[in-house]
Amino acid sequence: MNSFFALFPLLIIVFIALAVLILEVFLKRENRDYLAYISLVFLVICAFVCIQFWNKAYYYFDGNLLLDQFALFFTFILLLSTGFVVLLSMKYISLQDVNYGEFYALLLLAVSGAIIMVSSPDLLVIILGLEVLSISSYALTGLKRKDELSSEAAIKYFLLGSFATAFLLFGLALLYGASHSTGIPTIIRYFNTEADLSLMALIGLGLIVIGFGFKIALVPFHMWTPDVYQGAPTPITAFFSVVPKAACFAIFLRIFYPFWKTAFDSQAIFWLLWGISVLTMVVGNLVALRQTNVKRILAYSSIAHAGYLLVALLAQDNSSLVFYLTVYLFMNMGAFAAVIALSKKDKEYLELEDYSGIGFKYPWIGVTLSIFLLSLAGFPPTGGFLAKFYVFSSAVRQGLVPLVIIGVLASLISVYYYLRIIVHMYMREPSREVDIVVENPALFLVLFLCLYGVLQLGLYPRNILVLINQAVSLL
Amino acid sequence: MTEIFWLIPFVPALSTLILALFGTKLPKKYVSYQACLAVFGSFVISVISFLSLLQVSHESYPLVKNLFSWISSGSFNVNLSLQLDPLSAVMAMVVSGVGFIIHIYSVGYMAKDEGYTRYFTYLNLFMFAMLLLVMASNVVLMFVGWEGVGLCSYLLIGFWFEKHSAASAGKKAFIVNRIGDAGFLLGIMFIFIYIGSGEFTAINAAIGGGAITQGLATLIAILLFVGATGKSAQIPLYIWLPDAMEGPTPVSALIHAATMVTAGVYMVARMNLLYALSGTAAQIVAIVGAVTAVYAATMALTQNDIKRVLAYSTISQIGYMFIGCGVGAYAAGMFHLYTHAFFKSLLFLAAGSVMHALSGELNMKKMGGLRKYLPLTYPTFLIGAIAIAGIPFFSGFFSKDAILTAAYANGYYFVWGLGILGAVLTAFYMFRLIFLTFHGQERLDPKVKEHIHESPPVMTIPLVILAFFSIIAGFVGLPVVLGKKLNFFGHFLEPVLRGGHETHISHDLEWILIGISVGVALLGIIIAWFFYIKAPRIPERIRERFPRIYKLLYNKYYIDEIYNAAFVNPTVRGSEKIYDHFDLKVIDGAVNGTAKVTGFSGKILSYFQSGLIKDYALIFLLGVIIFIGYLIIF
Amino acid sequence: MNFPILSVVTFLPLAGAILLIFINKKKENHLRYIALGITLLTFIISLFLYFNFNSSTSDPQFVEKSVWLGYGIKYHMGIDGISLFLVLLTTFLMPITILSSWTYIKKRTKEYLIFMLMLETGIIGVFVALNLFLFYVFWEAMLIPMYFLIGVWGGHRKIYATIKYVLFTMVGSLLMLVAIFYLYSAYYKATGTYSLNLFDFYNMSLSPGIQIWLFLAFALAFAIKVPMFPFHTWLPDAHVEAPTAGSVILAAVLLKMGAYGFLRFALPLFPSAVIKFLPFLAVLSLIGIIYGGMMALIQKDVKSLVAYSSVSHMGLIMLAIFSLNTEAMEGAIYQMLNHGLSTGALFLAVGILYERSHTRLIKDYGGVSKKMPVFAAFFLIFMLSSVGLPGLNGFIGEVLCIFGIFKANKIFAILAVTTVILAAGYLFWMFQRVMHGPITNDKVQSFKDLNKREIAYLVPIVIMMFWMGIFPNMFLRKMDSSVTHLLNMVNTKKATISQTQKGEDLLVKIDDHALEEKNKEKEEQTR
Amino acid sequence: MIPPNYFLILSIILFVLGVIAFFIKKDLLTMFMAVEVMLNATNLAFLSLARSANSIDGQVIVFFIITVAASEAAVGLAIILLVLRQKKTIKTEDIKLMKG
Amino acid sequence: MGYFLFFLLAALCVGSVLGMIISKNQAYNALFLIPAFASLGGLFGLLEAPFIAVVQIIIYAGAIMVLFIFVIMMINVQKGVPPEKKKWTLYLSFGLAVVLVIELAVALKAAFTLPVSTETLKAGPVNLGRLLFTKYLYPFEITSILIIAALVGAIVLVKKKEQE
Repeated sequence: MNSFFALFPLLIIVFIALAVLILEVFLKRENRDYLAYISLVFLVICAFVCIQFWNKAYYYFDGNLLLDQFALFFTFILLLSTGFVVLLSMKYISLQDVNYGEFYALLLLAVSGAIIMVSSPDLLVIILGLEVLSISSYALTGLKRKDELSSEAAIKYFLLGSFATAFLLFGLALLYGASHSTGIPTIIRYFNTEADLSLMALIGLGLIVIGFGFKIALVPFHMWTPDVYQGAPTPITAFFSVVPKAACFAIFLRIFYPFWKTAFDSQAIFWLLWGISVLTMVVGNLVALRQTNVKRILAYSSIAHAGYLLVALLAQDNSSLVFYLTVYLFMNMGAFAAVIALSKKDKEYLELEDYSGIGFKYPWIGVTLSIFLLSLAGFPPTGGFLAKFYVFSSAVRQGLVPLVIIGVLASLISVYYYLRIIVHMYMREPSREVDIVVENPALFLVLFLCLYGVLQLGLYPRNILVLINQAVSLL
Repeated sequence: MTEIFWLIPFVPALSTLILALFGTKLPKKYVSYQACLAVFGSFVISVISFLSLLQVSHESYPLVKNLFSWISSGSFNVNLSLQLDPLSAVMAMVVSGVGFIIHIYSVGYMAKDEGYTRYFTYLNLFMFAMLLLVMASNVVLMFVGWEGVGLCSYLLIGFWFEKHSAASAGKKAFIVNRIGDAGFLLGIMFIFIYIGSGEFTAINAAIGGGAITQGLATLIAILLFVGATGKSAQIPLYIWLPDAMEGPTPVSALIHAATMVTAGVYMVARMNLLYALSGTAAQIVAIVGAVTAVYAATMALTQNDIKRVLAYSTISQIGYMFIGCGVGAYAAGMFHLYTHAFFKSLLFLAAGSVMHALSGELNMKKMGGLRKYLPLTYPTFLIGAIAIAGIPFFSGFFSKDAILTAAYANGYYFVWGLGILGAVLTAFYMFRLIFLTFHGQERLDPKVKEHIHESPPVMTIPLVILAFFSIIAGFVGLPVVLGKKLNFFGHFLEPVLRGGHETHISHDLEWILIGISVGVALLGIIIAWFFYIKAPRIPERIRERFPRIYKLLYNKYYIDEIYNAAFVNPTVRGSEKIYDHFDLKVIDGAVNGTAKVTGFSGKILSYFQSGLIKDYALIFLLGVIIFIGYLIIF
Repeated sequence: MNFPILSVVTFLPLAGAILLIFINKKKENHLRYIALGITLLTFIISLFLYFNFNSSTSDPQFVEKSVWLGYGIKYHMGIDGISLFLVLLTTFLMPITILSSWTYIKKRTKEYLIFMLMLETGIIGVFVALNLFLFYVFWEAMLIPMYFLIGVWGGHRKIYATIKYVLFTMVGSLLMLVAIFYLYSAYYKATGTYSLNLFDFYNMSLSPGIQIWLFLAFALAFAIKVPMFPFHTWLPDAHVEAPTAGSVILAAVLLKMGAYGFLRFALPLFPSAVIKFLPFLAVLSLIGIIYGGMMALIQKDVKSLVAYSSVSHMGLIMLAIFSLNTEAMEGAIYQMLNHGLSTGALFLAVGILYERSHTRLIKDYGGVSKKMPVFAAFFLIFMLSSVGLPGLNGFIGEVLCIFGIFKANKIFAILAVTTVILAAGYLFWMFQRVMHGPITNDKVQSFKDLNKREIAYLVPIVIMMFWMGIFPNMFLRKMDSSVTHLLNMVNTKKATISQTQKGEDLLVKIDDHALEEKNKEKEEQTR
Repeated sequence: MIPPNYFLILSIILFVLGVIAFFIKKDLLTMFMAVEVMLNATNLAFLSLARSANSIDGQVIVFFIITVAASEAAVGLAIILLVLRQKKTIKTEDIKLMKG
Repeated sequence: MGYFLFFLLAALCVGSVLGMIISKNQAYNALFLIPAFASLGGLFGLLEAPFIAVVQIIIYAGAIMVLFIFVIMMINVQKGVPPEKKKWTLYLSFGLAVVLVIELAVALKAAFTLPVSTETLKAGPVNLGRLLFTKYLYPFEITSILIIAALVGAIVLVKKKEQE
């Protein structure tokens, strides 16, 4: 297959983004749902195209594009989460006055950036992909133009994001200066063989980690997260909580998996990541305790989850990391779906107080949200438990017992705030009038798909594990 | 026919079961028939068993009936098995016989009570438990009966539970008994550990084979005796018995005079080899018995409540029984148990009859001169009093004399002395009771006087029967001085009570001792006559002269208060303190404190999330710098 | 055995719960009857376990084993003499609790029943799982329904109580999870294969230094669950706030999980650490006995009184377990069942009172016996069972426990016997204040005696109490070989460890073959 | 021929000046300018390192970075305008609705 | 000559950045940046990157800064915002900046000592173009996506509200 075909997955996404932009002009406001349908259809088509590339790990474009199973698996994850976000957005954008055709276009462009990231072994391309993702994200964050919170989130995200980008690029410069290349394999080889510039390269690597860590929201580079999550339109928040994280962790895997295997003494960066992982888990969960806004709670929870993912990275267990991400996709999307469900025209119910008594009033939302929260907290028999089980067990196998102990204690803290939401839903009498728009089939579809995913992954994830093992085997 | 004895406890058990399940739907008459018949059945079987036992040679004692293996785990094996030997045969007869009489009495006494069925259910249950205790062939099963009678005692004391005093008396009885039982249980544990079995035959064999040392024997014996002090109301655990008089009078007669409270004596007799081996334990038993005998008697001196006087007298009399056991004269102790069963239940029932007549009045100060109103009750009461006082030819005389003689003969002079002192006091307070109740001036409440009447035959006939036995029961165990063969009772029990030892003293000395005890009994009666008939002012004067002593005695040495202050209150207060200061503040505080600290650290951390872009960037930069710095330094 | 009976017993309630989801919530009686039917059916099926149980072997029976997730995570179930009765206890009590909440639960009946059924699945799962993963799944999953049961249908401080319960339990269980990971990885390192099979771990021998940590993690989880002093403070709160059925299940079954965990995991897996910590644990248990009793004495709330009495009783059970001899073990297991029945029954009794007057304070009662004689009789029997009156079940367990403790340590036994006194003290005092005396409260005046439904669910308990008190051998015999095997395992492993690994701080996997060789080597060396 | 390390030092100075400017300036616009300065410093570093590596790949990368900077500028200014429209201010300290 | 030019341009660059830091007026800020970027272009030229130098001047000093000024004109009202007054933040950031300088210097220390090749780079537009369309074709394509995203984002954020 030649290089042009290899561009297909990306091209489809970009093409449909542009098509959406154009079609928007011809569509009446009420018919904008069609844009969503079209996007969905092409996301599915894109996924099918990707399947064609499975088992054919080739480099294209001078090694700038790599469609191996790893990239494809992550592309599936990204497509799937985007699909969920599109479904979640359909009702939302008309209710919350974000009803622009550009919404879907930007969303698709953003995910195209993420796809670029995961399917390249070259840091330059990866960073360009990251920029595509970031720039679309900045715009998406500010899309609720009437909402002060939204624009505040956008400016915070933008300024801090470009600040971080500067560091990232500086890091790239250092790496480039040391290894004379931006390709990950070359850089790794460099670390393997030469050591005279190792400090420079190491710091370059460190700055790159920081740059990606910003997107992943690792403590202390996480400060933007809660505000942006709170201010952004909720489906976009859901998007943020999954897509950039998945993409950046894919990069981490690409960098670090070979990196751990090098002869180069990687202790320093290992312990740094160790410390960051601890900080992320602990700070994320501790601050979440004080939140009363559900989106902020989920924001901090997503910070904490980044910490657990980092544990998997440190445990050098790729498949469990990918599995965790997959589960995380379902449970987090599901949780956000439930949060989005609790809204009506120009009003979202986001305060914990609003959740009082919801569980019995809207049983399906209550039950599914509870299950997602329990999964996030790591209760069996949900996927969240199994994911944590894999991650922590391989970490113990690697001898990271203290880290795991901190991790489980942190997740103990998390149980409190997850349960607090459930407490509000089921154990408090309603204190405010909450009425929501219930006719939202797309959203319920997401809820049930996620529910299915969380339970399937918790009870019998063998097939997906086989896929994941294939995907990471070639790293 | 010899095997039939195992039915003895189970006849009342069956009756209990029927009454418990269907009692509320059965007519009252049927209930009373069934309850009485069940006990009568037991009595008949006991008699048959007794007779059959006489035909069996001594070597085959005890006859054991093994029903099934009850508990078996590792080295802890207990069978549900009963045994028949002279000791249990005598006890079974006494218990079921007296029990039967009291059942009949109860039919009259309780006739108008709401809880009629409940009463008989409990009473039958008691018979079952008591007979099980008596017939058990191992200590665990004995403990079952032991606890069972405790439960029934609780139930029956608190029979009128609407009354606070009754309810708390019941509770007190149970808890105090439990303290003793804990000791008993420990004793059982020691037995099982060192002997490996709880069967009495095995225990006796082990002792005979020298399997346990003297020290161990002492330990076990004392632990078991702790149980006995609880059940038999000896110092220091006697305190529940006076309060137990809150129960219906027949119950006091049956449980708290004739049968249950003597279980301790029975147990000691049952374990006679053990006590004999220990020596020390036996001495302790004797001393506790003796001290209790006098101590309880002193408290009886000043009480005005008929039943309380009788209760203290019971404590005192059981003390005598323990003296008997302690000094090695187990047969004498058992003999006193046997005679005491008759005269004490007689006294109680008669007291009940008085109460019945006086609409429930119990205070002697409000009686007097009842002789003429209660033509049947008075003589029977008098017989009982004479018996207990130890006037020759009445049953109490023989048994008490046997004990005191044995005490003297075995060298326990001090104990003997106390026994004599107790005898004086006993005679005194019994006749004080008689005189205050039946003689002298009438001090009756006029309202009570209107309704005064003698009890119905169903109550008086039992009195007569018991009075009869109180007179003649002693003749089965005549003093040795009259001829060794004449002590049928002792002779019969001999194969069981091998641990006893008799020191023979000269006939002269024995006559002297008998003389002394008769003398002091008479002395007591005379003093009582003098105080309460001849010169009724004297007690007043004494009271004025020695107010402290009187008060001390009247308030029962403040023992209840002391126990409360020394054990109950510290436990309760201490627990409250621990609960408030330790459980809630320290332990729970630590838990909540951890939660608070966690929350607080979250608060501090969230302070950094100030909302300002610059602060965010600053923390980012800080992170970068530390990150790079670490890489450089490392 | 082809029929997957354990799976059926475990998951039938869950299936029932799913069935209930599809039934209209307004048809409350339908829901109740279905739930009752399901639990009864489960009980009947579980009886099959009892009758087909082979008491001559210590191997797990009715084993089901199939691949599940790979990496040693298997679906592996089986029961032995230790778990058999705990399963039966659960299935026995479940219909009773459903009946007890027939009218007690007035709102959200459907959800309530669903959670009860889910809870049953979780509990049974814990007792039958032989794969550590499966075990942990059930162990944690069972928290969720309990969390809702307390949190939704509980009393005034329900939220505090339920969160405290969950977090408290999780502190321990998460650390235990880490320890499980450690075992898992140790096994992998020693053999190169993944396994979470309990029996594989039994055959693995860990160095004493590591055992200590692992044991501490396991012990903490179980100690909190039991609860042992000083981890008990969640218990009064949870018990007091839970609805009656919740308290019953909590006291009767959930507490047993901790003790079961010690028997099944902590003791046989880490024998050398056990020996090291034995005195410490025994002292804690002992403190629990006396402390629990003293606290129970002064509680003002009937439920928390019973809760503290649980602390005391469980202390005795734990002390017996730590005595490590047959009598004590069997006594402990037996006492677990007894405690399940008696404390469960006491909570039912308190629930019956609460349903009538909506107060749990002792001082609000008094003279109830007068109005409710039948109830009084039941209550009395429950109480007597709890204080260990001979003839009832409690006595057997108590006497065996004390005997076993006595065998191990006389001083402990002597102190433990105080439970006999304390139990009588707090229960009879409470009984006196609640049931006896004059009626002072108007509400009590209007009390009605038990109705048929209430009698129907109390009678089986009473029958069982007598049955177990009179024929304990029917139960004890089934435990014999399992208990013996367990003790052998602890003792022989203890021996082999001290033999082979003095001071070595290495992970060594010992199977019999390797052990033999090692011994041979040693023999040769000594020659 | 000027040694590339001169440029490197300059790039460090510029980068840090950018950082300082970011913290000193109080309006969003200038802060963003500061970020642009940082990006330019990065470019300088890239070029000098490319120079010492004697390869023109670095120049291509810089070309891309400039594109990135331009795109960021476009979106960034749009966002600043959005904020300005809503809040009528671009002072950073006025932007703290969300915190905690 | 080269050194002189370097120092001149460096001084100009640093000076104008400092000017931007000190100045209070937003318009001046932007204006200060133009010479800074332009001088950077010059420096790029010195580094034998003529094409990039031109691009720098056209895009940065030209297009981007014009955009900035355009925005400033739209802002219109601003009298200028005084620099940060929160002292501790200021000092802390200064301190951190100093540390950062040191750290980056340490990081690049190794690079300072690298041997410098004296060959001239063939960095003309042709060579660059060739690279751009061969080795860097893929990233080059991606920049197109980047620019689309930026355009769409910018437009959607600031366009007038749609008419219903």
